[in-house]
Amino acid sequence: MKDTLQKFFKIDRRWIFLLLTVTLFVPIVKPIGLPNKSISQATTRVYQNIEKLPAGSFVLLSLDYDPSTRPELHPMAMALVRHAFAKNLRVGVVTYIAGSTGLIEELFARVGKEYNKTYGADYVILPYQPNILAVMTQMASDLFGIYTSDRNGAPIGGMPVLKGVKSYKDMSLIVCVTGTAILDYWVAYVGDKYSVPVAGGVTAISQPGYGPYLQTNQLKGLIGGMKGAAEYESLIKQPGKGTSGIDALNLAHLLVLILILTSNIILLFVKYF
Amino acid sequence: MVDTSIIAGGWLAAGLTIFIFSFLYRDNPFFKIAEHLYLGAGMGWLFQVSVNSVWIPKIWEPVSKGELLVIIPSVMGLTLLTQFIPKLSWMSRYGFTFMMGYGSGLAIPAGLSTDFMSQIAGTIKPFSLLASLSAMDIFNALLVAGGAICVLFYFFFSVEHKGHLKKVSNVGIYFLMVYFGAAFGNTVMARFSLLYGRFDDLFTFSGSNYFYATQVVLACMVLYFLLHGFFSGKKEDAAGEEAA
Amino acid sequence: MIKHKAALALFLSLSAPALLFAAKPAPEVKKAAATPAAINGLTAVDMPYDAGNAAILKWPVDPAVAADAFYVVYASSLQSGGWVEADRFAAPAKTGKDIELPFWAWDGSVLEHAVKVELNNLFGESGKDAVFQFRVAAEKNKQVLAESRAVSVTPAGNWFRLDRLNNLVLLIALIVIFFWAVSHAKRKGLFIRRIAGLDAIDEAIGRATEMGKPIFYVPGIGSMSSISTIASAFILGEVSKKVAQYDSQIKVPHFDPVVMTVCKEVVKQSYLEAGRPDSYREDVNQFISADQFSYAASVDGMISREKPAACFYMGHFMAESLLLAEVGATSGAIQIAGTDVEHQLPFFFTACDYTLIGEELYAAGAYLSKEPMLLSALKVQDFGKLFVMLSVFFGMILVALGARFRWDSFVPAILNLFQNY
Amino acid sequence: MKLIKKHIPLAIVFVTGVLTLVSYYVPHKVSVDYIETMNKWENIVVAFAFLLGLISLFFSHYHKIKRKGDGWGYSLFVFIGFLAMIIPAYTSGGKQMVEGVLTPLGWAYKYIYTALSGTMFAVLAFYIVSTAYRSFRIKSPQAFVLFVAAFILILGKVPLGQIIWDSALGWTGQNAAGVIEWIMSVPAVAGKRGIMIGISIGAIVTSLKIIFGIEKQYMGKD
Repeated sequence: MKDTLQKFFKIDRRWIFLLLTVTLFVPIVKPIGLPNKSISQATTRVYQNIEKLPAGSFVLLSLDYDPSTRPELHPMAMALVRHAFAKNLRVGVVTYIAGSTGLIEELFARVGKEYNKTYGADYVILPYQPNILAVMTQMASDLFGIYTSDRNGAPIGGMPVLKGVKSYKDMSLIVCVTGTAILDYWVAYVGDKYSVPVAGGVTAISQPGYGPYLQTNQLKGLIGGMKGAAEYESLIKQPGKGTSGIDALNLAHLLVLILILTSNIILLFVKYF
Repeated sequence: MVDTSIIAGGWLAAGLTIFIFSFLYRDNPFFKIAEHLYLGAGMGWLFQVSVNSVWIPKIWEPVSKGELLVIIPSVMGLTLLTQFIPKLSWMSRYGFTFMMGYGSGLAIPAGLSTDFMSQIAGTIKPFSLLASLSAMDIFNALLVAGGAICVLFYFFFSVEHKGHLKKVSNVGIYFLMVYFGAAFGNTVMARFSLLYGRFDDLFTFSGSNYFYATQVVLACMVLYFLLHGFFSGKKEDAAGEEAA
Repeated sequence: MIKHKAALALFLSLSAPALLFAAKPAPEVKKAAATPAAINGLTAVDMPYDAGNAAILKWPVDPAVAADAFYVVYASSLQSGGWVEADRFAAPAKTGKDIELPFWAWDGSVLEHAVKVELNNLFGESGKDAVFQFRVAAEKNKQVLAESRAVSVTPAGNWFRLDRLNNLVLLIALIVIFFWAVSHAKRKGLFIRRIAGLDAIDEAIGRATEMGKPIFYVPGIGSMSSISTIASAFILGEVSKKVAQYDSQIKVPHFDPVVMTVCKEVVKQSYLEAGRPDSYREDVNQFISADQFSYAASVDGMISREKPAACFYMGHFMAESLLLAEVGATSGAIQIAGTDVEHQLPFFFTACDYTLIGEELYAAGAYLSKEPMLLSALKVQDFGKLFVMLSVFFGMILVALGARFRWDSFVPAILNLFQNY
Repeated sequence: MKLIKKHIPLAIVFVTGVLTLVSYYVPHKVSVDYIETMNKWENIVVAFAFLLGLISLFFSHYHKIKRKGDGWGYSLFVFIGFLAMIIPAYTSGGKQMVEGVLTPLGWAYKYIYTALSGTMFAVLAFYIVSTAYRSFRIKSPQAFVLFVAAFILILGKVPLGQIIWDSALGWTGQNAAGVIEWIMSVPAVAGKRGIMIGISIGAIVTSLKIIFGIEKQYMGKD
């Protein structure tokens, strides 16, 4: 008996790999359809901050993530843009990560079409800038001082989307979606300094670190990880990759727990019987 | 609708993804190819970023405009490369010491302010709002402060941890464990999200508009392993697993 | 937070009469618009502790100005004309208390308005002796209620950030203690308590000798400039000394060529000190790969093939911690890990028999080598921790007492001490 | 010779270190200009430091190919991968997308680099699962606490887990999301703070040692 259990313990780990593949791949092909139940307060706060803006307000999105965090952050960004477009807000996009430009193009090519939005009138994508702090400080006085053209070199001066938008004073909200420390910069160098509301979207790994900012309201809300993306999608009632992602993760999470429990129960058994 | 470059891209991406996953079964030439490609492509990507965002705008353009000051750091940078010539490798110290000096000078005040004073301030600040706190809030604030003190004491090396002091440092360990547990749980979610992202892409590439790229590549891999197993016999197979 | 609240409360009470005033009949307002009243006592001074591109305007709080009125600040870089709107805020806002400076550097009062104007945002970079003009107006419903005369100031760059004095004092204290500890350590030695994990190291080496199997010492993927790698090199010295004494075998796979050259010296020296230079072989230290995943995969392969009796993972580790420790655990080795990368510690802790957490790794290096420099660094670290523990403990009590008994200027003063500016 | 080889480098570390340190406390324009120049310089030196890694990678694989060492064929793919990024980058002038159409660089990035780097890290998910089964041992009370915290976090983050929580522990009146929020904002913060402060003082002291030239192992031996 003991020996059989021991053997079970030393199982070829490729069986475990296979098990994970199945539990994660099957729900992608055939979603379980468990609704995302809880919605955290932090995510709701982001939603409310956008919801309360009047149509035509200008929102600045700082989308700073690259493909390595795409599964978590892309759905968030997409949900945010959808929400902004549905509310007829004007959207400006900046980025400080070289790898994110392709993802931004992809996002707006898709969502822009869904909502019939015109580039230049409803949204604008500004080019990548490497020096974060210099740009952030400059935008406090005059954003045209650093951004003269969009990412394709077209002049942004006459674009209707930027009409009457010159500095942070003319922006209603800044949302930064990132897996890096750039959100900290927005909070410390822009939000606190020029009193613009700043909200964020971050990966599950960095989420715990922002608790203090949320508590002090330096952050007006936070979307965390794929769970946060799913929550936001259910808030705007447009299930997307976040919702299907969290659905697919259901079984995999359970698998981890079952495996930890099994191995420890076997261990107890081997030890005491 | 879907043009050729996208289909070709889909096939390439599906292939490379499956090649790397195939390592989970066992080491094989396809994984090795993908791994070496990754090494080269990663370096290539970084190289083009540094050419386009540093060398051209920060060195080439200023120099051609006559701003010659940037030559100093460029020379210091070049000295780093003497590492490859043992006789001259001492020259690389000029570059290294500059980087270390700059980094240390920056790290000291920043560390003092963000990781040191702000953390003290963050721990005691809740108590200044005592009047508006609920009993639970006060309990939490005390727990954070007490926990942090115990953890710090666990790392205190100047006194022997005996008797009551031992108890304090033991309490510290438990706070550390809760933090580790939380970090573990979050990492599980983050890694699974990544894996989900890759699987989701594979699922996309398995569609008819990509001419079933995923299925075809996967079938080829399985066929390869079957043939390989058949020709090289069972023995090697068992040895291969643990190396994976 | 509390000071904002206090300021707000004060203002609400101050502006209450003003509200009544504002409800007066319309002709009054019209009259005011025709000949705006004066705002007296406006002064402009250079903003202290900055690079010389901001000014501070001060004028007394006037309870007669309605709470729903606005103050508008105008600035100009010319002798006359060229006015630009620099700021606009609700009349009760922005008093001396709202300027974010600590008590030792700024004496803010709720009885006067204080507005910081960033001149480079308005006029770009200015010359050395540029003079700026300011005036302030109170407005309500686009009608000017009151206006000040223009004042001027030449902003200047300052040489010391007095607001960062707390940071500087702490730094100086650290440096003084460091040099005291260095001299003390050289003369008398310093006491460091024994670290629990170190017994496990001896035990692991002993076991490896009995079993006649090798020991793996993995120094991680850090470069020679990270503290964890430095500490790891010292621990390697002690481990290899014991290995040489017991005549056991050790293998050190490397990620970084510089770390490898340092470790070669360290191991050679240890064999020499143990009196067995003859048993030292060059292939103890091997270079594996400078790529994270290839390194992890190769080391995994070595571990599962050679089934070592003990594995040490000491230094800087990222994602490979999981890959290494899992294979080591399944191959049945005693595993001892140590790293200062917080988010990798859970994996080491679950899969290894003993884990040196964060600073314990530094301390282990110091304890084993008895190197005065390492010992004194550890002393400074202890001093820092002691400082934090005491500050938190007493700060907590004082702030709580202050909040309970409403010592209104005492609580912000304590919080100021630990604030960054 | 000792002067050029040793003393001047140590002087460089001391001077740049102290000046950079002091600039934090000096707000004057001189110090702002200094630190801006240093930022630029550092950026440039680091770009060369990257070359160090690149060249050593090329060297080792070049030698492997030249010697026809074990698996030298694979080494060719390092160069192929490098060229697969560099050539499109050159032809596209560093742009990834022009007027909504992927440039060759954008294509290479999306289908080669993303696929490879994303998958490399996704593989870790498998190892987490196998670690969970094969080496997550509750062998001490501490490990048990770690286990409980991890368990709650893994369970409570997904809807299915929340359903299980509600049916098993619903009677306590606490929901999973609330408990997770409490763990994250109270005990985990205490743990993190303690470990973070300790490590950061360690870093500060090491930086001091580097500036004062006491710690100089990074320079290699004479």
